[in-house]
Amino acid sequence: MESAIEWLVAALLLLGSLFALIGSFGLYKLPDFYMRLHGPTKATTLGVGSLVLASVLYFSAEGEVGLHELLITLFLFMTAPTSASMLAKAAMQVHVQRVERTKGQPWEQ
Amino acid sequence: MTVKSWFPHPWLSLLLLVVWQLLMNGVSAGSLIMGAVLGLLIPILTHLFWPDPPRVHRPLVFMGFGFRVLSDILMANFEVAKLILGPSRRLQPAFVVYPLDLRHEFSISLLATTVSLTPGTVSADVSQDHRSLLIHGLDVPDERELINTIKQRYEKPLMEVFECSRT
Amino acid sequence: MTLALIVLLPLICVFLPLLADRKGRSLCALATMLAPVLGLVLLWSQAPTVFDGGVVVQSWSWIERLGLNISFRLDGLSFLFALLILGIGILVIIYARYYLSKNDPMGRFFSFLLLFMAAMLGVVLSENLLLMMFFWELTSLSSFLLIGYWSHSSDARKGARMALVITGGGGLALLAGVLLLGQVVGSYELSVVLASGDGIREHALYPVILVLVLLGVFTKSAQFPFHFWLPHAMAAPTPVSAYLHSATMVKAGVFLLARLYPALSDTDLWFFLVSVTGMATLLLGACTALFQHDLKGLLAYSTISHLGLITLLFGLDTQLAAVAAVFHIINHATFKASLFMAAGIIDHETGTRDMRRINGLWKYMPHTATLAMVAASAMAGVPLLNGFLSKEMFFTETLQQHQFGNYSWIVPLVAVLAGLFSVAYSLRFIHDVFFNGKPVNLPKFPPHEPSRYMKIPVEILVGLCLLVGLLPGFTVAALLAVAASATLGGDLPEYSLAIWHGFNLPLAMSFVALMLGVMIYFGRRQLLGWYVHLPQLDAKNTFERFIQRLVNLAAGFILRIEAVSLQRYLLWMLLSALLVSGYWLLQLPSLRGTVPMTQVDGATLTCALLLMAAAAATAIWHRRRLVSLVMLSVVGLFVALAFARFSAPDLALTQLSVESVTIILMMLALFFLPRTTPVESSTWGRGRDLLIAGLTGALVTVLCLAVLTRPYDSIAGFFLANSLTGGGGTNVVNVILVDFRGFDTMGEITVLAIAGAAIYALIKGLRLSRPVTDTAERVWAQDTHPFMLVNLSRLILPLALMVSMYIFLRGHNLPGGGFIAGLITAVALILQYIASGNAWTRARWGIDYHHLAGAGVVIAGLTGVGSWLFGYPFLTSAFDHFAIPLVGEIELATAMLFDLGVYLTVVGATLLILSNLGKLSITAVREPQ
Amino acid sequence: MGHLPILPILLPMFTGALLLLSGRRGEGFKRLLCLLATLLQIPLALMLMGQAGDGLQVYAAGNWMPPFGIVLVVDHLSALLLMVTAILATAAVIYAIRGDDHLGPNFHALFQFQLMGINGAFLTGDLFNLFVFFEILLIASYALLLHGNGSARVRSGIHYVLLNLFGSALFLIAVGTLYGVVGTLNMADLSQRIAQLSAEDAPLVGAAAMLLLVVFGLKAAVFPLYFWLPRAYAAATPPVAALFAIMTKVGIYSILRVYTQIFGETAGPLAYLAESWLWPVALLTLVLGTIGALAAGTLNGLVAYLLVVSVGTLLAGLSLGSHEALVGSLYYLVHSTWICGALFLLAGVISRCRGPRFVSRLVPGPALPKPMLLGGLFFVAAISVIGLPPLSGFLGKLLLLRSAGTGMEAAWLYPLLLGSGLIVIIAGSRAGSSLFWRTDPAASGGEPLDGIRVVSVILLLLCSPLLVVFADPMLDYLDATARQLLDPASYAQQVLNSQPTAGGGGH
Amino acid sequence: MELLYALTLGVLTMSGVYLLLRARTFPVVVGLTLISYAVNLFLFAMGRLHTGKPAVLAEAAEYADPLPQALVLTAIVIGFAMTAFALVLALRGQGELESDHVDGRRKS
Amino acid sequence: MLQNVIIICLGMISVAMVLNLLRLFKGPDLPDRVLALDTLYINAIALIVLMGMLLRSSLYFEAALLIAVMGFVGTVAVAKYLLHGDIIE
Ligand code: NA
Ligand code: NA
Repeated sequence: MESAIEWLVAALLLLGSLFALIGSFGLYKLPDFYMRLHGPTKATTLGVGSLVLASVLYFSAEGEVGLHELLITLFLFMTAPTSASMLAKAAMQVHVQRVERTKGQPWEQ
Repeated sequence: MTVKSWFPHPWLSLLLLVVWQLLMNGVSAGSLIMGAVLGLLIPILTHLFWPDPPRVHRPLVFMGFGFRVLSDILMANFEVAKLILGPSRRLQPAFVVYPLDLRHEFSISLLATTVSLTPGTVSADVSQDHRSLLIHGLDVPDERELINTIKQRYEKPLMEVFECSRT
Repeated sequence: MTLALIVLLPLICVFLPLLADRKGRSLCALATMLAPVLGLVLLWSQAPTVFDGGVVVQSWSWIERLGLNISFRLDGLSFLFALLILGIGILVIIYARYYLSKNDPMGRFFSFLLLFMAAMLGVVLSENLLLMMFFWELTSLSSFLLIGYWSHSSDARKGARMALVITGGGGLALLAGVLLLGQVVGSYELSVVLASGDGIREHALYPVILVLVLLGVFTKSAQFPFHFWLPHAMAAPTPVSAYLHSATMVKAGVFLLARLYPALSDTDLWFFLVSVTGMATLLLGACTALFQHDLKGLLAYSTISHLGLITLLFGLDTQLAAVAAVFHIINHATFKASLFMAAGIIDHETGTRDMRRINGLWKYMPHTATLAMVAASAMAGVPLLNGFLSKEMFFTETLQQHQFGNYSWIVPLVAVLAGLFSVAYSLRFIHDVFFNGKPVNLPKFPPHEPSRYMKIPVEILVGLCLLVGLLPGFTVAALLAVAASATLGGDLPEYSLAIWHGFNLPLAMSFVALMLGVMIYFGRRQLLGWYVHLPQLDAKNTFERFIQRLVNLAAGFILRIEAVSLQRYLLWMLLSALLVSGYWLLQLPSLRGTVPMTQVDGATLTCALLLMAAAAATAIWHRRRLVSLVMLSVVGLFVALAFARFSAPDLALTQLSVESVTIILMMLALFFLPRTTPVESSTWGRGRDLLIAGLTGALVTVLCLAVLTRPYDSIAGFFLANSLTGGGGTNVVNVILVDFRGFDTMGEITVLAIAGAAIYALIKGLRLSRPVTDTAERVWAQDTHPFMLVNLSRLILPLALMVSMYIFLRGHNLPGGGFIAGLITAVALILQYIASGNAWTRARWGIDYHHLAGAGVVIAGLTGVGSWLFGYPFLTSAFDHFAIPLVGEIELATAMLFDLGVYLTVVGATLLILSNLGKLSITAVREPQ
Repeated sequence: MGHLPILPILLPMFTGALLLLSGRRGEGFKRLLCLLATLLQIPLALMLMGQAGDGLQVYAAGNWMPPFGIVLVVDHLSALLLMVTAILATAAVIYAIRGDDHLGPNFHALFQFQLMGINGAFLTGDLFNLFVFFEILLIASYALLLHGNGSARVRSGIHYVLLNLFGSALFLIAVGTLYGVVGTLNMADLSQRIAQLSAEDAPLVGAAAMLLLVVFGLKAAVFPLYFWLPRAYAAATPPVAALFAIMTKVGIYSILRVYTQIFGETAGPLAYLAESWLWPVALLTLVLGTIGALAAGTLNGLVAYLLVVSVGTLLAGLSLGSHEALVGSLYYLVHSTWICGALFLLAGVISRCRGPRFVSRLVPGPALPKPMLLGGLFFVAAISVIGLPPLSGFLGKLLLLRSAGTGMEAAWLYPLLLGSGLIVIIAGSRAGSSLFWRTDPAASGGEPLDGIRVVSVILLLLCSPLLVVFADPMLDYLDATARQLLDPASYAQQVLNSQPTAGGGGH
Repeated sequence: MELLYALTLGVLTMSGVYLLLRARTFPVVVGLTLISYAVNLFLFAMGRLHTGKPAVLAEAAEYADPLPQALVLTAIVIGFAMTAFALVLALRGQGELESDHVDGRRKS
Repeated sequence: MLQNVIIICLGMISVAMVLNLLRLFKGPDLPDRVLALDTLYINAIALIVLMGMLLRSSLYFEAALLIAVMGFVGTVAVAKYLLHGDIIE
C-alpha cells in the first residue's frame, strides 16, 4: 500500500474513532437530555462517516473497490436528524428534566 | 398510461441507479442495466407510498447547497467536540423557535435535517401548522443570530430549489 | 365349531331383541330364546361324548405370540355349567317376559341378558385361560348393565357400580394370576395347566398365583370380605337376580375354583385360604340373612352363605368334598332361581318386598306359596329335597377334615351353626310371608296369582328340586359324576347319593340344625331387637362414601401437585434437565478438553462484558418493562456482533433484522399490557429462582466450554468441498440453507407461514382496552405521524427495496439471501406503518398477507417438486451459467427460485403478524379513566 | 424413483398453503379440500406400510446422501405411525367440518400444517430436521389448541406454549452439543459415530442425550412434565384434542427412535442410557395419571388423564426394552391413540347435546338423545380404554404384562397397571353413570345429535375391535417393527449406504 | 476466548431463566428471548470459534464450520415466529383473562 | 502500522460503547436510554467497519449497513412508543 494513502487512512481512522468517542463522551457527560442529543447526532455520525471513508480508501488501495460502504454514511446522514427529532419529541412528551439555565421552552403538542 | 405513471419519480430513479452502482461496488454494463431496471421498477412499485414527490427546480443550486452542508457538518463536529470537551457549565443551551418560510413538507424535512447536522443545533420538532421549527441549541448566546444564519445559509437555497415558484 | 357356536350364538343374537322389541313383547322374548334354545340343542348333541367321560376341545389359533387361542373345552364340569346357564337362562327369559312392565325397554333388557349369557358361557367353555379372561370380565361388564338397568334409581346405579368395581377389580387380579400361571406352565391351555399341578405347586410364584386367582374367585362369588356387593346387586330386576344368584355370576367364581382345582389345590395354603374364607362367608351370610326384612335381601345373603358353603367344601380339599361342592352348585342353582322368581312374583303382586308388611299370602296366592315353600325347604336342607342331599355330604366332609389340628371341631360347628341359621331364615321366608297374620298396608291389594306363564319356570325348577331330592340316582347322578370327575381331573371317589345313610353324625347335625333353627326363628323378635342395636353398615353407602373420599383425596392431591402454576411446571422442567444432564456431566473426567483456548482481545472482552451487563440489566429491571426491552435490544445487538466477530456474517444479518422486528413486536404488545410488573414473589422465591437460573447458566457454560475445548470431526468438509461444484454458490451457509439442507428451510418458512396464520387467528376477535395515557398519566401526543419521519420513510422504502434486492441476489455467493432480504423488505414496509399508520399503508398496499405467505410456501414447494420432472428427489437443485450480451455471465439456480419462496413467505408472514397486531388498536376499547 | 415417502409431508404442506391462498373462498371448498387431503393420507400410509419390508426406504431430499443431506427414512415404525395419524386425523376432520372449524379462522390450514409436522417428525432421519418438524407441529398445535379461544383455552394455552418454547431451547442445546462432540446430525451417522466415542467425550454426549429426553418427555407428557396436559387437552375443541392424542405419541416415538437407534445396544457406555430413568418416570406417570382420572370433574378432563395413563403405560412397556415389550407397547400405542381420540370426540358430542351449561361436567344434566347409541359408544370406548376385554386395550395390557416376565419388573408393573385399571373402572363407571343414568329431568339440553359427528366417533371406535380381530397380522407387523428397532447397526448401515439417484450430486 | 464465550452464555442463560420464572407473561417472553439468544450462540459455537474465516469460498485455506451457522439461521427464524406467537398469546391472555399473569390470575 | 492504528481505534470505540452503556444504565429517563441505544448502534457500525479492515474482509459491509437501518427503525419505534403508545395505529 502506498504510504500516503496509508497515512491518510490512519488519520481518518483516528479522527473517526476520536469523534465517535467524543460523541459518546458527550452523551455520557452532558447534563440534560437535550444537550446530550447533540453528541451522537453529529460527532458519532461523522466519526463513523470518516471510518467508512477510511475503509473505502483502504479497500480501494488493496485493489478491490469498496464504494458501497459510502451507503452507510449516506444512510446515517439521512436518518440521524430524524432520529434526533423523534427522540426530542419523545423527550418533550415525557417532560424530561432539563438544566435550569436553558433559554426557551419545549413545546406542548 | 402516461409517462408519469411509468416513470413517476425520475430523481428517485436516478438515485436508485446510483445506489445500485454503489452497492455493486463499481460500474459495469450489467450493473447499469440492472440498476436501470430496478430504478424503473421500484418507483412504480412504491409510488403509491409517495403521492406527492418533491420537484427539483434548480439542481445546480441544490448541489451547491449539498457541498455547503457537507463542509458545515465537518465544521460542526469540531465545534461540538469543543463544546463537549469543554466545561459544560459554561454552555448556554436554548430552545429556539424558528419561523419557517418553506411550505413543502419535503423541503421542511430537508431543512430540519440540515439544521440537525450542523453546528450545535438539533431540530426538535416542527409545529403542526408547519410554520415554525423548534430548535435546540447546545450553546446559543444569541437567538437572532442563529435564526438569521439558518435563514441565509440553508432555508434560502432550499427555497430556490424546491419552491422557486414562490420566491 | 359347536362349542364356539354355543358361545357365539347369544353374541350374534344380541341385537335380535332390540329389533324384535317393536314387534311385540312375546316376539321379543322368543327372539331372545332363540340363542339359548339352539345352544341347548348344540350342547345336547355333545352330551354322549361328555357322558362317556370324554373331553371335547375345539380350537383355532388366534394370537399365537400371546398364547391366546380361540379354544373351547367341553367336559363334565363345563357341560354342567353350560346346562345351568342355558337352562335357567331360558326360564329367566320366560319369566322376565311377564315380569317386566310395559315401561321397561324390553329389547334392551334382553340384549344385555344375552350378552351376559354369552359371557358366562364363554367363561365355562373356554379351554384357553386368556380367552376365559375375555369372558370373565365381560360378565362383570354385562352384569353392570343388567344391575343398572333401572338407571333412574339411585340404588341401581350404585349397586351396579359397586358390583362392577368389586368383580371387575377381582378380575384384574385374576388376570394377573392367570398370566403368571401361564408363564409358569408355559401355556394357557387348560389341558396343559390342569396337567401341571405339581409343577405349579412347587413353583416359587405359587402363593402369588393362588392369592391372585382366589381374589378373582372370591370377589366374583361374593366371599367375605368381598360379599357386600351382592345384596346391592338385587337392585336389578328380579329375573336378573334370579339368574345372577343361581346359575351365573357368583357361580363363575366357584366354577373357577372347581376348574382350577387340580392345578391349584392340595396345599396348606389352599386349604387355609379357601376353607377359612368359605367358613367366614358361610356363617356371615347365614346370620345376616335372618335379619333381612327385604325378601330379596334375605335370599341374597342366603346366596352368600351357600357360596361360602361351596367354597368351604372346595377348601376342605378332599375329593369327596369337591363332589359335594359340585352337587351343591347344582342344587343351589335350582332352588335359588325358583326362590328369586317367587320373590319376584310376590314383589310384582304386592308392590313391596318388605316382609314386615307382607303377611298371610297363602290366602291370596296358594300356588305360588306352595312352590316357594318347597324351594325354601330345599334351601333349608329339609329331607327329600335336593338341598338336603348336598348338605348331608357337606356335614360328612366337615367331620372328615383334620388339618386344623386340635381346632378341627370348629369346622363342623360352623357348619351346624350355618345350618341352623339357614333353617331359620328359610322358615322366616315361609312363615313370615305366607302366614303370620294379615298383610299390612300393601301398595297393591289384594294380591293374586300371577299370570300362568310366569309360574312355569318356577314350577319347573321346584320340580327339579323335588326330583333330585327324591330320585337322585335317576336324575342327577350321571351329570354329577361327569362334572365331579372333570373337576377332580380323573377318577371319582366312592360316594353315595342315597337319601338314607342310617343314623349317623351328619344326620344328627342336620337334626340339631333343624331343631335349633326352628327355635331361633321363634325367638326372632328378641334377636331382631338385638340386631337393630348392632351398628348398621350400609355397604352401598359406605362404599359410595369410601369412593367419594378417594375421589376427594385424589382431587386434593392433584390440586397440590399440579397446582395451576407455570412457574412450578418450569421449575420441574428445569430441575429435571439439571438432574439428568448433571448426572452425566459429573462423570466428565475433565471439564477442559485437549484443544488449547485462543487469546482474548480487548474489544471482544469489552463487548462480552457489555453483553453480560446488558443481559443482567434486562433481568434486573424487568419490572420496568420498557427499560428491560431497551436492554434486551442491546443484548440483541451484541449477539449480532458476536456472530460477526466469529465469522458468521449471515447470522449477524439475520440476527439484526430479526431482533429489530422482535423489538417492534414487543412494543406493539406492550402498549396493551401493564407497563410495569408488580412484585409477586417472596425473597425466598426469588432466591430459589436465582439459584435455579444460576445452575442452568452453569450447565450451559460447562457444556459450552467442554465442547469448545474438545476436538471434533464433522461433516462440514463435505459442504465446503461441494458448495461450489454441487450447489453453485460460494456462500456455503446459503448453499446449505437452500440446497444441502433446503428441506430444513422449507420447514422453517412453513413455521413462519403458520405463525402468521396462527397469530391472525389469535388476534381475530380480540378486544383489548387501549390505555389513553402513559404511565405518568400524560395524554399521548396528538401528532401521530411526525412528518419528518413520514417523509424520510417514503425515501427509505425504495432504497430499502433496492438493498433487499441486492441482498437477495447475492445471497448464494455472499452473505445475504432470501430470508434477510425478506426481513429488510418487511422492515421497510413496517416503517411505513409506523410513520403513516395502518389505514394509510393498507390503502396503498392492499395485499392480503395470507396470500403472500401461502404463495411463498407454494413457490418454494413447487421448486422442490420441480425436480421430480427430471427424476430426482424433492428439492434437488440445478444451476447453470448463462452468458448474456452486455451483462456478462450470470448464474441461474433453482435455489434462487426456492429463495424467492423464502423471501415471499418472510415478507408475508412478518407483515401478517405486525399489521394485524397494529390493527388491534382500532378495535380496542378505550380504557376507562 | 418413488416419491412416496415424502408425500405424507408435502401433501399437507401444499394443502395448507393453498388453504392460506384461497382466502375468502367458500368454506365448503376449504372443508372438502381438507377432508380429501386428510383422507388421502390413509392410502399413502397404507402403501408405505405395505412397502415396509425388512429393508428401509431412504429418501434423500435434494439428492444429497446421508449424512450430509437430510433423509427421510421409512421403516415399519414410521409407516405405522403415519397410519395411526392418518386415521385419527380423518376422524378429527370429519368431526370438525360439522362446525367446530368455524370457531376461529384458518382452522383447516393449521390442521394440515399440524399433520405435516407430525408426519415429518415420524419420517425424518435427521436430528435437526426433527427439531424443525417439532417446531412445525408445535406452532400449529399452539394455534389449534387455542382454536376458538375462550379463557380456559387461553389459560392452558399459555402454559403449553411457554413450556414448549423452553423445551425447544433445550432441544437446540442438546442437538448442538451432539453436533459439537460427534460432528454429525444424521441419526444413523450419529449412531455409528457414538459407537466409537471416546470415554472422555461420552459423558458430554450422555448429558445431551438426557436433555433430549427432557424435551421428548415434555411432548410425551411424562412425570413431572405432564402437568400442562390435562387442562390443555380438556379445554381444546374436540377435534383438536382428538388429533392431539397423537402428539404425546410423537414424544414417545422420538424417545423410541433416539434411545433405541442412536443410544441402543451399539452405543457402548451410553447404551440404553434412558431406560433406567424412564422406568420410574413411567410408573409415576401411570400412577399420577390414574389419580388424576379419579379426580377428574369433566369427561374431557377424565379423557385427558387417561391419555396420561396411556403414556405411562406405554413408556413403562418401552423401558422394559425387550422385543416382546416393544411389540406390546407399540400395540398399546396404536390402540390408545385411537381410543383416546374417539373419547375426545365423543366427549364433544356429549357436551354439545348437554348444552353449554353442563357440557361434559360429571353432574346430573339433561337426558341425552339416543341414549342407547351414545351410551353404547361410551361403554365401548370406556371398556377399551380401561383395558377390559374384549377390546384392544385388554390385548395391549395383556401383551405388556406378559412381556414383563415374572421378576422385579413384573412386581412393579402388575400391581400398578392393574390397580390403575381398577381405579379407571371406578372413574369410568362414575362418569358414565353421571352422564347417562343420573339425568335431571328439569335440565334443558343443548343441540340435537349430529350424525356425522357420531360417525367420526364410530370410525375410531371401530378400530378397537378390529385391532383385536386382526391382532395376529398386526402383531406380525409389530414384530417386524421391533426387530428393526432393536437392530440399530443394520439401520445405520442401510441409511448410510443408500445411493443417490442417477447422476450423483444432483446436477 | 472459549472461557469468556462460555461464561457469557452462562450469564445470558441465567438472566433468561430468571425471567422465565417470573409470574407475568411479558418478562417471561423477554426471558425466552434471552434464552434463545444464548441457545443460538451456543449452537453456533458448536462449530467452534473462528476469527476471520467466514464460510464464503475464496482462496483461503480454512473456513469456519458452516453447518452450525445454517442451523442457527433456521433456529433464529423459528425462534422469531415462536416469540411473536407468544407475545400475541400474552395479548390474548390480557384480553380474555384481564390479567397478564401466566396463570391468568386476576390478583396475586 | 495500520494494524496497530486499527487496534487503537477498536479500543477507542470500545470505550465509547462502555460510555454508551453507562448512560443506558443511568438513564435517567427513557429518551436518554434510547439515545444511548441509538449511539451504541452507530458505534457498533464503527466496530464492524474496523473489524472488516482488521480482517481484510469486505464481507461485513451488509452487517454494518443493516445495523444502520435497524438501529434507525428501532429508535424510531421506541420514540413513537413514548410519544403515542401504539406505534402502528
Ligand atoms: Na311378614
Ligand atoms: Na445467505
